[in-house]
Amino acid sequence: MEIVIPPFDLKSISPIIILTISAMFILVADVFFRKKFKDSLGYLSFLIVVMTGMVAFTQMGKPVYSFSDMFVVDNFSVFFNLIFLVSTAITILLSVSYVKQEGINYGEYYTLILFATIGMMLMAGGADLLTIFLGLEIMSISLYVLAGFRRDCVRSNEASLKYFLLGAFATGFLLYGIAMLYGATGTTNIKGIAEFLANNPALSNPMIVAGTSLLIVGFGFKVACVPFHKWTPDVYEGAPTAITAFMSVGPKAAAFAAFLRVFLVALPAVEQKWSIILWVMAVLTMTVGNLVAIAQTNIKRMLAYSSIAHAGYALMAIIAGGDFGIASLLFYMLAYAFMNLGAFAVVIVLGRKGEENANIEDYNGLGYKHPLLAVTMCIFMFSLAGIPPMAGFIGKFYIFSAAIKNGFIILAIIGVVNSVISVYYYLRVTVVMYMKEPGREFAPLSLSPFLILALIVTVWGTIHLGIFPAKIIALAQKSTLLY
Amino acid sequence: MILLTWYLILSGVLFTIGAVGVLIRRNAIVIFMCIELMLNAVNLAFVTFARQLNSMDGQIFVFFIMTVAAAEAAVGLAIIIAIYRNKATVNVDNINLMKW
Amino acid sequence: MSLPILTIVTFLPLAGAIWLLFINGEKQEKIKRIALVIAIGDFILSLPLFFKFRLDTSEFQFVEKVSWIKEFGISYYVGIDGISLFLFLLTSFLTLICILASWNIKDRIKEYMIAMLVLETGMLGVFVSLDLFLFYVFWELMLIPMYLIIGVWGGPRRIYATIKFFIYTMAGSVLMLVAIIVIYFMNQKATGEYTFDLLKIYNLDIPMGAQFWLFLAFFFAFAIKVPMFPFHTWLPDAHVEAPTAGSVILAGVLLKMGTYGFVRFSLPMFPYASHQFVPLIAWLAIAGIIYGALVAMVQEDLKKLVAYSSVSHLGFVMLGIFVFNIQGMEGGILQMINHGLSTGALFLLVGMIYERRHTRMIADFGGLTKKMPIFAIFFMIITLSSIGLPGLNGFVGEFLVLVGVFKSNVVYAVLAATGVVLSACYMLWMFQRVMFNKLTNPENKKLKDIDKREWALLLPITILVFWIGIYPKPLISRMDASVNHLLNQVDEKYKVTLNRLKIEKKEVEYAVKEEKSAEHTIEVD
Amino acid sequence: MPYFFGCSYLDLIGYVLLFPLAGTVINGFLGKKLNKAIVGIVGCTAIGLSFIVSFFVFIDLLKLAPEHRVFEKDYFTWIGSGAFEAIAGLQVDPLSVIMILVVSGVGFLIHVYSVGYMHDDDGFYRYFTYLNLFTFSMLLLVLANNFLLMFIGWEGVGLCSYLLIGFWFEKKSASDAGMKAFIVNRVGDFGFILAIMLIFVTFNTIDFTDVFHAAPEHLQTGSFIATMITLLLFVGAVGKSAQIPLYTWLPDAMEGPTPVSALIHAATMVTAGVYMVVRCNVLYTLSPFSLTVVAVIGGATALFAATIGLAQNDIKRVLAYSTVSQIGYMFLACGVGAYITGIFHLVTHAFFKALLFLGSGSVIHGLGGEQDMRKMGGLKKYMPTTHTTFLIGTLAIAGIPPFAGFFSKDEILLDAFTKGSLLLWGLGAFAALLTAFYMFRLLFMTFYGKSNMTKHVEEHVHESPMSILIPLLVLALLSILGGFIGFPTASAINSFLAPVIGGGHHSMADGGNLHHVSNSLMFSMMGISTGIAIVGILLAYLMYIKQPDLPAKIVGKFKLIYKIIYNKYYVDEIYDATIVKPTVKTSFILWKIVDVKIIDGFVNAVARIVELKSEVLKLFQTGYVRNYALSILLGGVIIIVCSLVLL
Repeated sequence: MEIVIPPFDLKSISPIIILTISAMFILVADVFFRKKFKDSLGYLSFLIVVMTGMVAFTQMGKPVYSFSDMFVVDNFSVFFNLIFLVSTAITILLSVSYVKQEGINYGEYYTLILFATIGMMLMAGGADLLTIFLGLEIMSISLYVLAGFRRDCVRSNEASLKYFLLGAFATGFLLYGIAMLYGATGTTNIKGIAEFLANNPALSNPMIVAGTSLLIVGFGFKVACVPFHKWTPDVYEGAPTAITAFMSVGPKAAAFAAFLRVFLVALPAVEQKWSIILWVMAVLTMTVGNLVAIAQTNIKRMLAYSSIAHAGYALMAIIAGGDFGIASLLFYMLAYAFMNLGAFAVVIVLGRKGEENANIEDYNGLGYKHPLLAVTMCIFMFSLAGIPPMAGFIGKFYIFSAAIKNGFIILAIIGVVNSVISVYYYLRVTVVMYMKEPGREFAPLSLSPFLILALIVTVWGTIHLGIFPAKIIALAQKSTLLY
Repeated sequence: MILLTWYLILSGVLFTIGAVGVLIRRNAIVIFMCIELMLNAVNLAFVTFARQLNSMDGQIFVFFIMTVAAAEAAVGLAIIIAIYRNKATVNVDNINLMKW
Repeated sequence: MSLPILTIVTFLPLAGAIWLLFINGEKQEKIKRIALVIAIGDFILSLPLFFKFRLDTSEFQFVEKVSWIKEFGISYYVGIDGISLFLFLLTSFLTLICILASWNIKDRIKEYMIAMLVLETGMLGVFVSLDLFLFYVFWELMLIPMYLIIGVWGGPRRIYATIKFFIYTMAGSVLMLVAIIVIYFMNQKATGEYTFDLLKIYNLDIPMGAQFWLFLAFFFAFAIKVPMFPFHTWLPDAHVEAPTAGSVILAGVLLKMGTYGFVRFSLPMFPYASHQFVPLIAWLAIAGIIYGALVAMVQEDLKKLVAYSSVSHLGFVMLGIFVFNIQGMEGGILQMINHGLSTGALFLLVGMIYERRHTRMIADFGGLTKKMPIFAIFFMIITLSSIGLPGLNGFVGEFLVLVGVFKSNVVYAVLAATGVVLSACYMLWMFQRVMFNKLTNPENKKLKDIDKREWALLLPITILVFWIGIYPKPLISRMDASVNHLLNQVDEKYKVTLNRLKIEKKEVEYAVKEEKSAEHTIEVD
Repeated sequence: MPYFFGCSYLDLIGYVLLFPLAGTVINGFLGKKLNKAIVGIVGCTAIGLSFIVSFFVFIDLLKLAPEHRVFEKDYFTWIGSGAFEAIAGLQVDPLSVIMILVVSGVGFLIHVYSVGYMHDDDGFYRYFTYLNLFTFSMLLLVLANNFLLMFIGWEGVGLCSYLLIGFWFEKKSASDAGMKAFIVNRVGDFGFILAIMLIFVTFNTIDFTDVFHAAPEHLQTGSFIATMITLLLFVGAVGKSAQIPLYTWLPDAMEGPTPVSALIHAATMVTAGVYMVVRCNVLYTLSPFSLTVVAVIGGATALFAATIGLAQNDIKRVLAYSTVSQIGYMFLACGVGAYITGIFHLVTHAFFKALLFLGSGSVIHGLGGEQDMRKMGGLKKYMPTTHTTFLIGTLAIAGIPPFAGFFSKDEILLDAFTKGSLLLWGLGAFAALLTAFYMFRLLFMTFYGKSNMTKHVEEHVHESPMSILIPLLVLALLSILGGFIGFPTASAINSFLAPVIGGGHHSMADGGNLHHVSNSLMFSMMGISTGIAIVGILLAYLMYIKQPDLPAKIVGKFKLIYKIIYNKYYVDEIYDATIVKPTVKTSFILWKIVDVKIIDGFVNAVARIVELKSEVLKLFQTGYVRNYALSILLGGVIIIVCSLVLL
């Protein structure tokens, strides 16, 4: 007998390959670069990401399976890849000057970011629980390290420790869930599971139900929804700001990608159970996130809670499901990437070595010291609050529409009420910037051309998606077919 | 012949022990060990299922899990060392600068 | 209509704002001039709408339609009819006045003017948009500059006031958003077309139960904006803290959005629910009329007094709108404009003495007429117009509303008419305490009478006050077609629903009879 | 016959309004710059011209056949909304012509008088602006051809009276009085406006002619609608014409300059109510009940005000109360259906009351602003002309033949007796007695007896200048002759006004209202009323000339009654305690408690609750890894349990 090597098509994973190779190259190159040239690593990785983005974009079109149905390239994953790459690129832009200023200017930094990105792409494209698990781990492990990258800073250490322990803990649940599904269905392949459940009783099978619940725990942890959200504020606060920005966008999106694929493709049979659970979780997540954010004084922490709240909105999309739901999630994630990264960019611009100036009071009177920066911050805040004509509004509108279309009107109402609550703390930032007198002198801004570029890109994205979203929406609607 | 169910029960017990351990121990390393225990419980489950369904997927999965666990161990220990450097403790209850 | 006049008028201020962004904030004079020029230009450009407006059709005029977000069937769809025309003009007019009125603002003039112009775009947009989504966008957009104007250039408690204003309004409008989306999908189910096009949605026949909830959602959004008793408490705070121009815009235009919303959206989309809600709304409106007047009477702060008087006046408007007859409706619309003019002018006047004395407490004044005779004359005229003296604008609207109400329900009319007496009480009492009696307070001895700029502010308004009071025909005649059409539309749809109700009832009875007969037969054999 | 550019003078009716308006505008805008002489001339000519025009209009109207004496001229549609239409149009008919003649005529005299009287006031131009504006509004009121336009004039005169009462706005009492006048009038207008709406809803028009044509077909006599309309209209009349219960503003209105009191608060504005009732006589005739109400209110007011007049010491206030009481007479007349008599009395009253006020003004002027009669006396020798004219006026109002007041008042009493009831007649007669008494009391206290003036005043007291005296003389003349337009009975005024009564289409219904009264009764009536008057005069003579200490004695006897009367039955105080104060108190409660505490309190409470929740919830974020792990585990367990068991 001869061994049949299943066909595998490298083209389908070309972005991943590019990233992997270049990541390793940077890792090596780092050794040979002298300290003052380290920036070039940043530039390099930025270029790589952009390039990868182009390659990834070309993959739009009909779906391609490879590696014996372990990995799939469909518009859905491609769209998500673009989100990841956008957020990675912007993160790199934010980092270049930031790492210098924080004195953590090592090559691994970029390598790890790139690896994390690879992980995300695997998650988005994973057609098999195994692939998804791998991607998730690759991403997480890089993030554990990145969170603690400011080695000399206790908070940074604490952040990474907490993230690590809890992350691993949650992974345990995820895996146990996978195991149960495997046990019940005999396969870890998403389509396989779907087919099996289509032909066999699903709801009556406790193992499947329990497995599903455990998956919810695993993914719920990654997307930070209540009650698995508690790591978020601490980690976001402790981690280097650039990484916080990254974590709040890329990994969250990746987790959602996997979450959505697994639940809508593999487990539709169990929907009537998980949709109720997710319904409750979404409500809790939105409400807790928004409520607690009000009481925050540290802007990073506040944004952490706001990201929890946004996870809640995004969950609505999964619950709603259907083309509308999926497309809305895609759009929302992109919009969220722009506005959230932008907000963090402003935080970084105001930050100093040692003192991060991350207390909201530190923004008093910013509007008159640095009008342009303040305007930018306002744009992001209003966008996050979901006020037209910003991207955030269209995103929220899209998700609520999805929820309503599929009959979750109560959920939508809770959602909008929540966004009113959220207005309160987003406004507070604008209030202190414009309506309070400067408490103390502002140190000169640490504006590098890269940061400026980052700000421009994010502002452009936020406004453009707000005013001319048509193209992106069209793209998102083209990317709703899951395989 | 021992029923496969027993293996499953065992893995469940292991998992629980691990989880409880995470909750009750204070030493970061021990907590991490407990997590490893949980992962191994998962492995056991996978193997059992693989056996039951006599398919390879489960066992392959186990390999991956072990690898990942190793990687995690490396990173985790590094992190714990880093924190020990700064705080001279690995007691997670003393590590709560950031709260609320 | 080849020239996209509405778009130009609507977005010219925005363009001006962007222009201002790039001008050095030090050059205050220049900035002010530019802003003024923009406002004047905008107003002049908006005048053709009035003269070119066709009286013979109820169709929307100067319509422009461009697909905006095709995927959702959202289009940039604007146009005006006799209902929005005057609010549109009023907005461009008052913004011009406000920019002139803000001439003495010293700090952050640049940001101020930018906010003003953006605000204008937002407000104009609300009145012209014929696409629910577009409408909502403008509706929310206009919150931001207003929020800044109150919060940055306002009085001591400005932050509290502005946040209250923002969140209160927002809280109302998000429910409306949900309602809009629901309607959107209902329409899609009915026609298979995804669209926010208002005119298409007008034809949608919404089941009664749904109408109830949808109406309620819209009601909160609009009632808070109006503001109707008891949703009014944000208004006094906002008015007291806002800078003069802010108050003028707030009273002159923003409040009208609520009432306008009722006319443009609630009535034609939910005729049945509207009729069902008449008692509630009428009583709230009447409560507002009387309550607002009484509370205004005992205010010690001029701005608060005017604020509460607004609550009272808008009660009239609401009443007029919800009696579903032409006098009431036209009176209501006219009253929106009148209130915009007279209350706006009142805030201007209060602002003028505030600039001179830095107090708004009635007790600090008295006998000003001696020092500022011209001011006194204007103040008197505006006061009289706001208490609805025949021959001035206030009367025409108020009377038409009352006639309309009287036709549909005498009790409402009688109660509302008491507002006429009360308004005289609080306004004249205030006037006496401020302008008459001996000039005792030494502070007031050195007051200067109004200067040229202030003349320029008050004269146009006064002229309009007389014009509308003596010859309102040009306004009313432009409303006729649209209002008639609106009322018929509402009426027909209402009848349709009623008929359906009857039919259903019949069917039920029929079914019951069937059962009965069936039982009977059973008994038989 | 003289024609003006070939068109009949009736077409020029607009000018009657135009001239005063022009005067207002000129004085209003330029008055500050112009010097007083010009301002005065402008003011007077404006009214003078409009009087001349009115006169020619009157002539032209006479040329027409009695039943065709209605001329309407529409200018433009003022308000038109759906079926509702209010035309800006004027209507000339006997009634309005008489009114405009009186208004512009008396108005002109008073303008002339004012030039002298107000000469030293620095608000001179302001004064004439207001006065012209008033004349305009008053003329509009009487010329309007529909209810709403009439309402403009109605409120316009109210506004002017507000402005003129508060003319010396630095005096708190003055501005208070002005405000009181306006607000009380508003209460009346409240009724009026409702009436207009009811009329519109009933007849679907508010045009006089149409309404009065339609009324008899539409409504049968005594129908509820008719009663409602007329009563509501009457509420308006009561407010404007200061009848019970809304009369309190008129005495206070005396705070204004005396010529104003003469023109607005005696001759013209306050009689607008009577004019309106007569104008709507068709409607009133349809509702006997309302007529009774009108009559009773009128009679009661006549007596009530007269009693108050007994004990007042302020010369103008006495006249004010007499005005209230005289208007009472007019309503009494209307109430018994003798509309023409009402108008007749309105006219004569305009003459002699204007005369009296102007006379008192001359006195006050001479005494340098003194109004208290107790500080006067013996002025006869100082200001003879004033005295003579004043005497004539007093005789006229007291109803001594052949002065104007006699005829009209006598006719009213007669009608009250024949068409009304003995009670009404009694009211009127007794009021007449009192009138005669207190008017002569006034006369004696002012011009006769020994002087109670302070030395200082006594030195400066002087006869008034010509510009003041001439109007006095003219009015005196009118007060003497004015009565003869109503005498002998079935007289000029009756036949002239007849078409107006009963909408004109069943003419002469009321016209020769005295034919069926036997002459004997008529003359005996005359005798009685004259007798009553003389008794009153003698009483006054007895008490204030013969034994000046008598009044004190009487007062001593009836302390309580005197106190009550002296304090005008405490009506003001009662209103204040029952209406004004409670309203203000409630408003305060509404503001401080309902608005701030309850409604706003609720709003803020919501916000506070949210913040509180947030403070509490954030405490769950303990910072201990193990708690976090616990929450994950619990979350997981709960989910599993739920999904397995509950769902």
